[in-house]
Amino acid sequence: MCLLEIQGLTHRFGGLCAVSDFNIKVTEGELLGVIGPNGAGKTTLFNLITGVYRASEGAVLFRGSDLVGRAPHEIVKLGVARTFQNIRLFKELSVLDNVRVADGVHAGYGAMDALLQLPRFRREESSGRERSMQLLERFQLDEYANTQARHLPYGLQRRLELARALATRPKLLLLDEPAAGLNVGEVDRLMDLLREVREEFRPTIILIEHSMRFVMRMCERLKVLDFGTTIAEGTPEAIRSDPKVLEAYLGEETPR
Amino acid sequence: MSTPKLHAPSHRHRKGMLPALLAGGLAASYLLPYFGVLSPYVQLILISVGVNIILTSSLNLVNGYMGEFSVGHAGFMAVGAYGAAVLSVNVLPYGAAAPWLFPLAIVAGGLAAALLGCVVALLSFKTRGDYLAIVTLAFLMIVKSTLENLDVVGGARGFLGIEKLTTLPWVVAWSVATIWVIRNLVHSRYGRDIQAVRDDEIAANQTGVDTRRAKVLAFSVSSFFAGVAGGLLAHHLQFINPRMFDIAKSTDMLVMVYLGGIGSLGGSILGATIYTLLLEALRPLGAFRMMLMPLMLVLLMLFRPRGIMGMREFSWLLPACDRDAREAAASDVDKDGKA
Amino acid sequence: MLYVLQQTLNALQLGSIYALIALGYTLVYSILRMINFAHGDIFMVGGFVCFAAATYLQLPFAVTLLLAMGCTAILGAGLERLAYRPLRDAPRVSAVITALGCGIFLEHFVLWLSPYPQHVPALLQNQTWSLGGLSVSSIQTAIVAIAVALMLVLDFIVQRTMLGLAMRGISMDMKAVALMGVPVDLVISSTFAFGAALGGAAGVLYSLAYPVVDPYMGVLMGWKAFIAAVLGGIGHIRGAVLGGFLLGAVEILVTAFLPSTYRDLTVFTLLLMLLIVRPHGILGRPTLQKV
Amino acid sequence: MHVNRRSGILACILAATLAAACEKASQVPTVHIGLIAELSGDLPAVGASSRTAAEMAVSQVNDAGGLTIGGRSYRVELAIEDNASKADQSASAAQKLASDSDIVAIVGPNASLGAIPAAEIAESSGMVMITPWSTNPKTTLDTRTGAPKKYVFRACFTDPFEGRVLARFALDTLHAHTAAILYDQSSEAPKSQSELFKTIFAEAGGTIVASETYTSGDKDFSAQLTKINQSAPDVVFLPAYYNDVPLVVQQAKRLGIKAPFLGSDAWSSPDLIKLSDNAVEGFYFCNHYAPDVATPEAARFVRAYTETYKRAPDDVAALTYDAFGLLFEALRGAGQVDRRATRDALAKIPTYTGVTGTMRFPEGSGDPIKSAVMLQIRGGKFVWVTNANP
Repeated sequence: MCLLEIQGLTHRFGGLCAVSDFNIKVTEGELLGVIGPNGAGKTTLFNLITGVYRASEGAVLFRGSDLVGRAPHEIVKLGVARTFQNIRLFKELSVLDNVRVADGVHAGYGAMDALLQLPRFRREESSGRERSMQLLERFQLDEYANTQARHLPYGLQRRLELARALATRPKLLLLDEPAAGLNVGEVDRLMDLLREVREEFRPTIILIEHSMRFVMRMCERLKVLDFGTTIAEGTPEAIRSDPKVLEAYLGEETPR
Repeated sequence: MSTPKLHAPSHRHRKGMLPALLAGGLAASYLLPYFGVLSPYVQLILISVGVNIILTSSLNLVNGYMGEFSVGHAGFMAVGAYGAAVLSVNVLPYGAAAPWLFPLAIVAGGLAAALLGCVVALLSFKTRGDYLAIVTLAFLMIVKSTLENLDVVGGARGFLGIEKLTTLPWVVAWSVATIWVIRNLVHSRYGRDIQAVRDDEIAANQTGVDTRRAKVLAFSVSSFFAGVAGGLLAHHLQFINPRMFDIAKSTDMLVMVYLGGIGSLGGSILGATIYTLLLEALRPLGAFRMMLMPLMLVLLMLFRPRGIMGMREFSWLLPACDRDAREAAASDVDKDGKA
Repeated sequence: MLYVLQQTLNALQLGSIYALIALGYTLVYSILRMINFAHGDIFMVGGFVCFAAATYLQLPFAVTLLLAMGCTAILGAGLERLAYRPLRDAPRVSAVITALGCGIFLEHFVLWLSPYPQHVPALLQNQTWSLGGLSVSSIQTAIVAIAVALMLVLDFIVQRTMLGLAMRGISMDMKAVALMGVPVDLVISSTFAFGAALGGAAGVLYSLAYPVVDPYMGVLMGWKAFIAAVLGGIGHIRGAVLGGFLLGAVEILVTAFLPSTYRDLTVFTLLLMLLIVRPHGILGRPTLQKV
Repeated sequence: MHVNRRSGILACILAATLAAACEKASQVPTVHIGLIAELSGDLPAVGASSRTAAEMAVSQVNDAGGLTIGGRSYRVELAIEDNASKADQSASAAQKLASDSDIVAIVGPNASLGAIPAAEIAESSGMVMITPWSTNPKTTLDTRTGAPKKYVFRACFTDPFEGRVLARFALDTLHAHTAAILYDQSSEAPKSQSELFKTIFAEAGGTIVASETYTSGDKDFSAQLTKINQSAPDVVFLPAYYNDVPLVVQQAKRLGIKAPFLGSDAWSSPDLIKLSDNAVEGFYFCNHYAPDVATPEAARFVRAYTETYKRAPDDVAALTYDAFGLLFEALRGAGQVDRRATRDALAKIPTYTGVTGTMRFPEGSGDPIKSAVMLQIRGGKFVWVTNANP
């Protein structure tokens, strides 16, 4: 079944066309990779899906409803979560509270319940806490639960960002270069983790990555962007030998 | 005010610390003056401490928890003071019924301030940082200038004829209520949203935080309590004047917030208490104390850049479940790298 | 028409003093992203140095101006060294509060020396010329001329010299510039010194136009100049100048054509509206939030 | 043993000092008077003048052998509290003094902003408070009922009186038909005075051609003055504090305003002439006393003050001095150091001749009946023009 369908998505910054006429259909449970040289418009694509930018043209149909024009937090509530290329955690908050912020999207109490400490607030709060703790345990971050996020080592920060995104209970997970800055061992562990996540949470994943090894091993399907347009699409094997892709990468960087 | 302790004796005692504080404080503030233990002077100082605690903790919500730099808190205070005073003098009949209607007047003043807080929050959607500081400053000047031009409330001559209704028990009740409400707020999802906005507004929005709602909530709750403090002050001094609510008043509050430490209610309590008591204790030094106070502030900032309690909290100010978790973590190795 | 011209002259004089003070805010802000709230009081110290030099030493105007600029430059750099440098890695707001503290200290230190306002003797012979009914005074002319000259000098330093290049570099990326061997501390110190010297010069020019100095004179002037700096887009040197002149013009023209009772109300409402339309000031560009 | 002996000696010395102290205290009984002054904050000059005059008044009494109350000679001690020119700090300073049973009465605060909250506390604690300088009529009144307060007095006249005197002077002596007004709208006394001036001047057939305002802290008045110049008034009324006056008059001169300025009692600092570079020459203002045709009391005060502090006294200093004079007189009359008795004696003083003229408190009121003088600045001096009686 089709979870996400993007039709004719175009976005211009001033005169620059960052994404032009982007089309895609993503089926539920799929893991789609988006690759392309720097500045190809990959992150812009994510920003358009999640509502950071409002698309100039086109539609983003998520489970049948158009996301264009919706506020980012509403889009999250509908089931789209993301991570960031350069980690963006809530640095002063504890590791646990980072996850609780995300979990709070589904909390069933209002401001008055909280201000007056009504029973509903206590109930919801402790179950939310419980859930977040379990998620941290799942990601082996529970021992850092009360540490401020800025004190976590880099690798764990990446992992926390993933946990935070999952805490919003997404149907669609957008990962922006999850392996950036990780060493080979860490990348392997991330791959294992992602496989487990897919088993357990069954999200549909779109993933931007530069590490070819990562993409080739993880993705069923790849889409290659350059200068905002799709230049190739297909299985990793097909992409690898596509002359257009090779050309796009030459002078920029060679696929690793 | 009872002295805050970082480590209270036993777990059972600390359950419901705030209600206990409220009950104890109220009883003490009624009984001690009754038996003549607290001189009117000490009572008056405690009233100023209480009013300053309300101001400081409410300003901390915006400046500390949300990370904005509002310099307009005195403006909200002014709105609350004038709102409450007009209501209690011109609308509500005073005399026998007044003590019953007093909280109503205070709440009304607070609501008027909260309403304006919402307006400032709307402006904060697009404007942030130093530009928002200017917005709040402009807001303060507009409030002050409006009050100066409003002859109905006395203009620059000030508003007189306010009944003396603020008593120590009322101030204790309101300051505990302020701390309780703000504590509940910051330890709920709304409070975490507010703090997430401070740390990274875009990431917060992308994690499902309704950043606009967080801003409106922070500004309105914060300005509500500033208004409450204003109302209490008006009924304490029995006289208000637009000049009382100038930038210098905002500066005082900023000093108390950052002295105590941002993002910490315990810090706000400490900051307000220390600043008020010190200012009072050094009064005989005359103009010299105004040299000493900033010097001490600068030294403190140099040695503790985040204030006395920056981003830390007394455990008795944490909600029960967070407290347990904190203890569990503390009994392990202390990985808490908080500066 | 004559009335409008006369008021425009008034606006130029007030605006040039706002602009000079605003430059100090914006210079420091552009490299450290920090609002130096003590700047208004540095301006006040400039006024008092001018008072002391003119009263006790009876120095000529040019020497007084240089002396005041020198003293405030040392004060500015000293404050940076003692109070702000140790906080460079601390949260930004800690330094702001420290600056606020330093400002209050300076005010009361001067207050301790002299609680009474002091008269600054005339440094320049004032002459009022009447140009077809328009009163132009030599002091007014001198103020605007000196202010504009100082702004040009600053613009030259920032745009054309190695020091200016280093300043601009630090404002973009302090760490990278440090790695390239630029003596960052020195550049920051001299930026503070330049900013403070401009504040001191403003203090002297102020004393020409308004020859009474008092310890609190920097408070309101400081806030207004800060508003001017933000209005123009904080961190932009030309923005600060524009903001200063604009604020002066708005204040004077609102008073000139509307009831002066509502001046503050009108000026600050206009300011709010401007910030709604341009949330980053007139010349300020929104910092593109990279996601 | 050694330790014991040493502590023994220490105890002896301590006891001896204590005894000596007690003895001294019992020999010379002391009467404590509180002073609340604006030592820091918006009005440091007011506070400084008030403090110096108070210290001088007290040391004069002490040097003359103390204050004779009920046949005994008392030393006078001053407890000085800074209120930072703030309302809340005035209240806490007043409460601090009121809670100290040694303090028999307080003088100050000077500005109404602080005097009004302090007056509430003085009244409720049953302690005399004399404000030297607060001209707001509400200071001495119960703000709810409008009845006079029992314990609150002032040494100066009130805004309505002064406004009337100035308006009459503009009309009758200066024969002005048109007047312009420039005042600090965020300051209460100037605002009250200007409003009264406006009403009375207009009622008597004059026209107010321009009414301009500024805000405390403003230094540039060119826009307002240019506007006033356009309206070509016969006289410009400027009820302003004396650190604003020099800036206004010099800018006015530069803009070519020829009309004379008329000022309030807040002009009355000899500094004014120096601060304004003589731009006030020929202008008029209302004052509490005329230095040139001074009473012996005034002459003596001006001489002593100038000798001690190397500057001429301003109105705040003179009024503070008179507030202390009134208080000393009341204490002498009370015959005992008691708050209530002091109040009764103060209210009963038949007439008191002080630096700022003769005054008397009418039955049940804290506002003295005293006259004002109009002065002109001529040849760099304050010159008497006329008297104005209530």
